[in-house]
Amino acid sequence: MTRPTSATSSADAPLVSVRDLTKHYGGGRGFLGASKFAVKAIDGISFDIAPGETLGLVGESGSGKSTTGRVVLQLESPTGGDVLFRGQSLVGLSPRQLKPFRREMQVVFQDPYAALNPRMTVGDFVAEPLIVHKLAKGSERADRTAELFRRVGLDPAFMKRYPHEFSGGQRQRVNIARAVAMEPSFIVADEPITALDVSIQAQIVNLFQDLQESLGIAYLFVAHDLSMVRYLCHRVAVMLRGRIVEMAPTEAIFTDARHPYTRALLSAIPVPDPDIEANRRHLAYDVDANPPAPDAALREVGPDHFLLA
Amino acid sequence: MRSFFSALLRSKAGLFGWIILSIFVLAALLAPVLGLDSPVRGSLSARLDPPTWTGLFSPGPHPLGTDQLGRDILSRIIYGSRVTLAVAAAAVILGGIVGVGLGIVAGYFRGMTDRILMRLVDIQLAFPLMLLALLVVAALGPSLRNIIIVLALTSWIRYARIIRGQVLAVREREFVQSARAIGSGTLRIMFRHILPNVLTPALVVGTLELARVIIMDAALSFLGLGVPPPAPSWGRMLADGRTYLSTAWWIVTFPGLAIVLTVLSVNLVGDWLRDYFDPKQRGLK
Amino acid sequence: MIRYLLGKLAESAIAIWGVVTIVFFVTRILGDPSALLLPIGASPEEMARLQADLGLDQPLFLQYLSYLGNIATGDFGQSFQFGRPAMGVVLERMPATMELAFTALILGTLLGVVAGTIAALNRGRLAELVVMLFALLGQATPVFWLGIMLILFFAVDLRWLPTGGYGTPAHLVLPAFTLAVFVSASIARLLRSNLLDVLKEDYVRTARAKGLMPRVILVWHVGRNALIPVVTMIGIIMGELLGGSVVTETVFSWPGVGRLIIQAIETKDFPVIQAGVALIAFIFVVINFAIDLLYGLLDPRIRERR
Amino acid sequence: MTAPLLEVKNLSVVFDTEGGTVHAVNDVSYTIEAGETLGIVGESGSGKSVHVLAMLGLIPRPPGRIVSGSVLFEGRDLLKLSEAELRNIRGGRIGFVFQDPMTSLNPVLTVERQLIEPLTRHEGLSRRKARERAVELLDLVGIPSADRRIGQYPHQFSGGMRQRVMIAIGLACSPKLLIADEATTALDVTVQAQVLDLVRDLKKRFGTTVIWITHDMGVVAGLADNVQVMYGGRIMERGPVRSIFKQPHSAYTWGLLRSLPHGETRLTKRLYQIPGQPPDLTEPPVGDPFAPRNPFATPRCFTETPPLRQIEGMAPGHQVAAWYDLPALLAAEQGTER
Repeated sequence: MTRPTSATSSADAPLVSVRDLTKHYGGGRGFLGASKFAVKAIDGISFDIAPGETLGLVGESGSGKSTTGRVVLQLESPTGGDVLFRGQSLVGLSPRQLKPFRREMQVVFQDPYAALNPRMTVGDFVAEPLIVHKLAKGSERADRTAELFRRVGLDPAFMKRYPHEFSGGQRQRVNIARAVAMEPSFIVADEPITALDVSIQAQIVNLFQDLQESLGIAYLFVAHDLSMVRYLCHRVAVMLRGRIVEMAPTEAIFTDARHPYTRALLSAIPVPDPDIEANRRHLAYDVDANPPAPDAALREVGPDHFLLA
Repeated sequence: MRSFFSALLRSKAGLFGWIILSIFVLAALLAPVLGLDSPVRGSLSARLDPPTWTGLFSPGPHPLGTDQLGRDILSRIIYGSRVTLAVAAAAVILGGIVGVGLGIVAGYFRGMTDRILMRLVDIQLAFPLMLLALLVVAALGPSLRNIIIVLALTSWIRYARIIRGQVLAVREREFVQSARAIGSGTLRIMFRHILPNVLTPALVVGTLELARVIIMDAALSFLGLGVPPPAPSWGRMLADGRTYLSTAWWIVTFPGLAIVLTVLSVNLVGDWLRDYFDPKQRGLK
Repeated sequence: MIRYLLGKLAESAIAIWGVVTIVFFVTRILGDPSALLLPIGASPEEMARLQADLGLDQPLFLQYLSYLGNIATGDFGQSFQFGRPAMGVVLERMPATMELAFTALILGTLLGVVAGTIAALNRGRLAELVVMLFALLGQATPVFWLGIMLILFFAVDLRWLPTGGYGTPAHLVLPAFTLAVFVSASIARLLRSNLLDVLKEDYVRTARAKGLMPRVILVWHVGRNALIPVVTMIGIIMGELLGGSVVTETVFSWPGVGRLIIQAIETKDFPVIQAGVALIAFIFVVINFAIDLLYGLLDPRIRERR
Repeated sequence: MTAPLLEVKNLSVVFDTEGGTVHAVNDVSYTIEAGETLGIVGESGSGKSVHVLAMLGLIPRPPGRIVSGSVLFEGRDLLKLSEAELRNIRGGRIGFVFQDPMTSLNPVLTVERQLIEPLTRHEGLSRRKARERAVELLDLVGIPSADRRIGQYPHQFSGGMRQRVMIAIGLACSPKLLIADEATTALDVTVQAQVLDLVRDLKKRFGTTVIWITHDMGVVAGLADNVQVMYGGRIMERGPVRSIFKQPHSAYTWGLLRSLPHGETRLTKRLYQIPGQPPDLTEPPVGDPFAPRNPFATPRCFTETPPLRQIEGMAPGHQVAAWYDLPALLAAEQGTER
């Protein structure tokens, strides 16, 4: 496995490209022919992710950030737009046609309790990708599974156990082991530390980093915790009501935020320092009064720094 | 398995249910070797003999008395349980396979498939089950096979509804999404990820249905639309005994008690299974 | 709310259509009634004429269409047995059936709600045990057997009440009580487990944190939420009472629609079977519609859905 | 010096489960002065919520059981009061705000009904008077057009607005003490910031004493006067907020603070991680509950439970339960690294 380990600049060919992606829910004809309102979960967003890069996707509940992750992976089909992986369009492919791409793109979910099949041993669960893609059989499969367990910091002796015997942090390690089983080049991490205890979060964040360094994985890191995003991501995209309102290299977002919503978001993060907190002013942003304009587009306002205007 | 038995020992009601049910099932299985009188051939000299233990005049060894044709009631109850339990179990399993299958299909594929299936369920639910059973048996004729089909017909809907609801919840669970993300096929997702997670509710529905079906089977027999004679059946024993209510109370009493005990034990086992499998109830008590 | 109602109304209409369709085709399998209607030894010509009169010579689908058209106006045809409109025959028997079903339902619901509440509030005490034992036995006992036993005891042995029949309040006591046992057992069990679930809800803790009196919490915060599923249960029970009327009315010689249907099946009186089953299903659908309405009133979240 | 508003002494709470007895709260003692805001920090299973709910009779019993202790509130021992007497205090002298405003409000009752309940119960107001007051309260917590919205049901409010309703209920009878249990955890950050601003403002205006229970060190830093860090059912460290954040003396507090990014980027350093898993409280570890995960643990930490003691040279009230001297150990470590 030799892949670029550090972030390459976005001038290189992107690993993942998202173009004008939209996802609307409802909107079809309801019962008795009444037409329902469409909810625009994603409303025309575009971004690229370079190999080995981490893009943070930040927003509040209902911003469409988690939906974006699922649509990028084609777990849900988009209403419009395109998702390209190594330049190939994924939209409209059949499950069979998607299968080779599945080896390359994986996912880690937020809730480590819901993400494990309670009726499967964790060993079988981690090994499932190897079975589905016929990558290893018999003792070789067991060996590779054990190796995966070690890689994520779990004792391979746990392989025969069921999920309910594990704590939240351990479960999330199991999920990560499954996600990296096929040595993917891209992982969507959907709020992977939000549901964990504070004393465990750093363990998982470090694990993500270690895996990126050793395997060169690119991440789409969906989160609402901006301080972790600052720590983990190369670039950050801020979502609001299904739109990306600002996207820039991490430091630019944190030191030179242009969009008022980004600023409001930044001002709201609680900082574990009483002196800073004592003099903080929270900026308010009334989304209902200032929703992202339908005709606005992302424009470059600085090096690699885009703003919806 | 050890936790299964230790959990059982801790629940008196569950234990009671399992024991009674086991006794009935064992008696039914072993009926031919128990040395019972014939359940179908009686002796006219022994008509309407009261149970031995009542101390009333009773020439023959009939612990629960005899009926109007001089047949031993205990023997008829035990042989009747063979028919009843077999019919009920077959109906519940048949209904379960159909209901769980359709429930999974509806819940997993959603959309049109789901809507059509659920409308069908709604229509059938608008039809009081007893009337439906009665009509269909009357139409097809009361044979063993038809009774099983009819009872299964009244049974599949509850499975389908509950399993569909469960599948709708399970398919949104992240491990199912994860299975799709690794490229698992639909069949693999259904059998490896969804089915194992809805089997427990299916089992619980199954016990509830078993209890209901036993009663309905008895009711059909009671109305003369059950498994045809000479096979002994609890429901028909009740119907026959009604005529002799004032002279021979035992004819109606004991088959009825057999129904109550069986249904009670099935219900207790069902309740216990639900508690046993419900992780919320385990650990916290 | 309007949208919710319209949706439910449409569902009800489809359900009724489904029921009458099933009834039509199932009764066709029952056999040819013309053989029964004619005296033995009737000629084939007479048979053919009767079949033509009854419309039985037409293709099944056309028969079905004219059947749908007729029943839309309440016309199920003439009863073969009584020689009068079938619906009229059924309607005459309906009051008896409804009288029994509603008496049992009201009695059983009251009993079940009280018993279930007592059980839930006395967790782990004797009262809970007694109620649960009663409820378990009540659910396990077939209504027809309980009926026979009660007749044996109160009518045959003690001679306090009539063994069967219809007319005086005394006639109503045994059948109504028998059914009420079944109704209250189901409701008591369901309500108890609902109450125990709701008592664990966060909003009950909030109510306790406000220092509210236990009675206020029970009635306003727990009771209302726990009763919502009971309302649904009442719909299911009503189905069992109406459908089960064929059995109960046989046990107690109660002259209602249930017994009429049994007689009609025995004599292959198609129009009466169709009218009886369709009417019971119709009443059941109407009751369920009313229950959906009640549901919407009890739970404000439902009103906005759909 | 007047008596403290609340004085908790040696409180222990257990839960009897099939898997054994869970020792949820172990020998917890502390005091709160009137007007103070105490932030109680800990992760799930630390006992931070349970001990507060337990002392007001709000945990289910069984399985919960208070094993020992006393809780003096305005001179009376809450643990010795009858349920009826406790009822008079809850919602009146002591108000509550719970975590999830979605599940903590009754879905089938209007906001009006739920808001006037404490007013009619404790203040004896008539329904009409109570309604007027309820509208004022909604106004106070920043709900626009309160007069109209009061008749709506909880599901018609957004998450943040619902939590404002919860706060209005908690403050309805002008309580001496307001207990907020993870009150902003379920909210988005910007909404959380607004709610925190609201609480700070209300505190300033009414001088309410507040217990703010949370897992978020950042929230505590901005809100609390004093902080109390709990782990494994025990208090690990407590004291004035600045003193705790500037120089933690418990390895757990130190680890928590170090494992959070402080605005640095990944290139600067790896995050410090606390090793291991939270303790299993059916078999509480002997000695210091954090010892198995503590790189600085001494042999004594595994055998003997450290008492909470005032740290010499630190702000008054800065107490720690530890057998080791963390600042000294850290200084030594830095010395060896150089």
